[in-house]
Amino acid sequence: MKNKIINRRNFIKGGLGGAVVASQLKGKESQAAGAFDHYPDSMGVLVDVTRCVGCRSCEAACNQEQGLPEPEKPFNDYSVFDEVHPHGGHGREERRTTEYNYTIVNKYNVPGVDHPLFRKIQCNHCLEPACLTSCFVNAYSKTPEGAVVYDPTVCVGCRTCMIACPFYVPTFKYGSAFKPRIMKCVFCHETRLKEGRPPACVEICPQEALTFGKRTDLLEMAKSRIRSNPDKYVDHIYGEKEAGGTAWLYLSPVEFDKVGFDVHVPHEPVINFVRDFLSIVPMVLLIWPALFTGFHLLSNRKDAKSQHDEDNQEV
Amino acid sequence: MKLFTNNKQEVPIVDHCKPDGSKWSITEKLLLGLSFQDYKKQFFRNPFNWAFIIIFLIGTPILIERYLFGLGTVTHSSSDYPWGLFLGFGLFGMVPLSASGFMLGTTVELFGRKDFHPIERLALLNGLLGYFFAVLFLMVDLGMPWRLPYPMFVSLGPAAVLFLVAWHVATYLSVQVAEVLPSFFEWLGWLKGKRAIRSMVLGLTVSGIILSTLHQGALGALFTYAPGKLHPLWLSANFQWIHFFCSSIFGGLCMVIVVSTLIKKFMAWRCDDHFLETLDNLSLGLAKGATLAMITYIVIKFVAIAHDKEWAYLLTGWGQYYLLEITVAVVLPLILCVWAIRNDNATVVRFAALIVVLGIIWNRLNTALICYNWHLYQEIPHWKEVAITVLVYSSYIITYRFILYRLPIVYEWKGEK
Amino acid sequence: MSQGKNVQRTLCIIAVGSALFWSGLGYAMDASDAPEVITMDSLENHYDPVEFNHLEHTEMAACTDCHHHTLGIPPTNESCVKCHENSPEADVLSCGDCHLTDRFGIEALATLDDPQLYHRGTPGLKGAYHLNCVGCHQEVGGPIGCEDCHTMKDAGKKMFKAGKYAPVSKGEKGGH
Amino acid sequence: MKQVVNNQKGLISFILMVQITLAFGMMLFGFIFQAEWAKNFMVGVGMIKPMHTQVDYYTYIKGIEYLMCVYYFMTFPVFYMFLSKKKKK
Repeated sequence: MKNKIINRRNFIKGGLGGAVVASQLKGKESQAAGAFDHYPDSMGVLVDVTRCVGCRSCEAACNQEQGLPEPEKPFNDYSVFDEVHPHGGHGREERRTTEYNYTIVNKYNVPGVDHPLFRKIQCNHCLEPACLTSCFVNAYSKTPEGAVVYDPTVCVGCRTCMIACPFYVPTFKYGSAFKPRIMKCVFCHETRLKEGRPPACVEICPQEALTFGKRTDLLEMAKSRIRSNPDKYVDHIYGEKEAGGTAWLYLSPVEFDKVGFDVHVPHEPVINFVRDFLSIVPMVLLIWPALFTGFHLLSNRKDAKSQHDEDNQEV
Repeated sequence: MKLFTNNKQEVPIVDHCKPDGSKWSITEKLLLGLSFQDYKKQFFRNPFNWAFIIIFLIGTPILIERYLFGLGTVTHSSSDYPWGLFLGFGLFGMVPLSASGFMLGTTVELFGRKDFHPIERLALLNGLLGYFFAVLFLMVDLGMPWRLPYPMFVSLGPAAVLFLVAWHVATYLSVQVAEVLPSFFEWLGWLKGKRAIRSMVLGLTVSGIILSTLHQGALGALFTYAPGKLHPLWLSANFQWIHFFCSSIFGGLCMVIVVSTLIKKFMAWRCDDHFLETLDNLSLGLAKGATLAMITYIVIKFVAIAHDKEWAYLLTGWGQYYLLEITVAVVLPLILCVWAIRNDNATVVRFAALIVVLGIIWNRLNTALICYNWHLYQEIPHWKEVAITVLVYSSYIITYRFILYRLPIVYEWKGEK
Repeated sequence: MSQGKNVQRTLCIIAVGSALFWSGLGYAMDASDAPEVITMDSLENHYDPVEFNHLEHTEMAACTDCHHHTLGIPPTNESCVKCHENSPEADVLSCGDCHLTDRFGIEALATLDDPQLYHRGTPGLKGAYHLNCVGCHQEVGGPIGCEDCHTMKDAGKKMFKAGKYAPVSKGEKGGH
Repeated sequence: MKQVVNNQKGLISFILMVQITLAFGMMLFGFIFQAEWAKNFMVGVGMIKPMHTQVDYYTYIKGIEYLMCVYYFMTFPVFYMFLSKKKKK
């Protein structure tokens, strides 16, 4: 990719008119078609639900790596899987990511499967992040390494990102009056990913239920796992298309909704749903002034006429 | 208020000059020509004020609690339901009811329908206050309200719908302030300022239309971020913005009818004869406009269902709830309005307008709260959240009343204009 | 599994990954040639080393259950047979020779850039152990809890907030 | 008095119109003749730059669109005023 950029810049600097036009058109073509390359070398994680044994090591490692608050129970206390989590009479029963933990493992007893299945939840680091596109202060950014990171210094706390995230990932520090912020998994970007190292959860995972690598490699690996063990896996890679594709990918032995995945997440980026309105905006801004001034001139024809007769200088 | 209605000679100020020819001072104008003692007396005689006092006594400590200990202590907002009553009611509910400003501004200033002039200022004020208090609700809900100017000057995210909302609210609020200023300048006696605003009136009105279109629309478009979360019947990715815009048209018009009715009932002493005499006809006129928007709205709501091929949802419980909303909040008042307009019955129009106003709030609450996360669970707002909402809304009513008592909104200024 | 009871440490204890030891062997092996006990210490950051009783396991499982094709015994798995039907005994035998300790290190990930590479999904050493061991233990009813095999070190307890690091207060969980 | 003000307004709007025309003219000239500075300008304001994600692309195009809108917003009243003035016969 870097070569591409340099080439393009060289073209421009070279001052060859034809080359400029060509590169412009090329860029325009690919972008107009919506074919963005999504940082082809960006990293991801393949989560294999068949491998996870629910040891909660990832939760512990994440807590330590990110310096998150002390948990309610030790991470080797497995009673949390059977806890019901009512939020003062309301709220969902299943455990989810909160402002105290970026990642959570949940247990699912699926009928027909003789052992429980476990599913890890954290930010999926979308290729076209909905949180990013919904943020009116650009607090989010997608790094070339693949992480979706958040900048608390500009965040206003409007929580639209939480509305927009199709995976219900970002959480907000509701308990803080003066320093609230969004809390969500950042792929260990600052401490690890930037240097090419896997996030803490991947590194600690004993079962290698989490495989770290280039997203393109992971997709290939996932496909080959499905191909070589068709009885073991459902033929679907969750995250390949969901929400326009995510850096974190999942393989499951059972239908994904049985292990807590939202299978209704649209298979296109969230921005596609907002695009229609966004394209209307400049049209309204640019057409309305002349249109309504025109209406005014038309509907006040009589006034204008009499005024014209009196003195054509006054408007 | 009894003081005003009982003693006719103490009819409040409508002129710069007292009956004896000397000028009213600003303090006297603020106290409506009463002594401080008399003003206090009439204040405590009003039972509404006692209700407000109780609301403030309960609400203020809770509001302080919210700013000292965080949103978590007073709301049930959560990771699943980031937005609660403050935005669901305060922002999404109040803004469409404030579309009146641009509607009547357009009618009178742009299309030159001077016959709507008596109610124009009320509509403009209604718009201004609605938006202003929607922003206050936002300030209660924002995690870091002190960073409100960030999207404008510090870190810009122009692809976000909320970016548009922020800019449009900010600019439209300024436009509306400018639109209401002439009545303030009349009251103050600063005619130069009024003339300056009058010279810009066309520009202000056109900006008003642009900003309203986009702003009402943008509030709807905010929900297109949640295609998997909001029930499909309440969400149309393509038409959501126009649904919100269209419903705000009849919402705003009906809000003016409701407010003017309340003014006629409780504040008749403040209105001049012209306002009182024309009000019935004007209400019918406004309702006529509203019915056009309502019938359009019903059709485009169903076009949206056709567009997304969601007919099957109508057979579910959610579908029945949806049909109930449409029937009660739009179809019923539409029928009432049509009958009333044909029979010149302002009373029925007013009743229908009340249904519409409540219906708009119902629709926005449905969209923002009730049908949001429809496949998860239902959230019930914290009682403290309700208390703060009532508190802010009470401040809205009090401010509204305060201005109506004084500025020439529902009466003509008798002094020089 | 009562490992450590009748362990005789007469044979040298080999840390997994020491290819040196095995590289000189040029003859077919059987179970008796294998080490009795293997110490596994790749999780030494958080856990004490595990003494794996190799001898005991040779009585319970076939060699190929763990050493896929490295012993020269033809594989049975369909997809392996395609290439490895006639594969001779491998030069290397220990798990760590193929399964990398630093599976997700920059160098290891760079090897995936080679389009010729077939075994792209080879798990790392830790993954290979656990997938194999836990998988089998689940089937035969062996111990599967983490601390059934691993004793947590202080650092581990610190990370898991266990033992003396266990949370005292109930945390600062609000209603959300 | 009012006449003078109107004349001044007319002058200001005329100057503005000239400036805008000049600016557009310069741009057109630059683009048509593939001038080096036109390319530099386009690179400088980010009209030519690689994009990896649709969301970044939208942030970028929306930014430019809205700037154009704001610019037009400031121009339109001037244009309208300019249009509404007739030369005194």
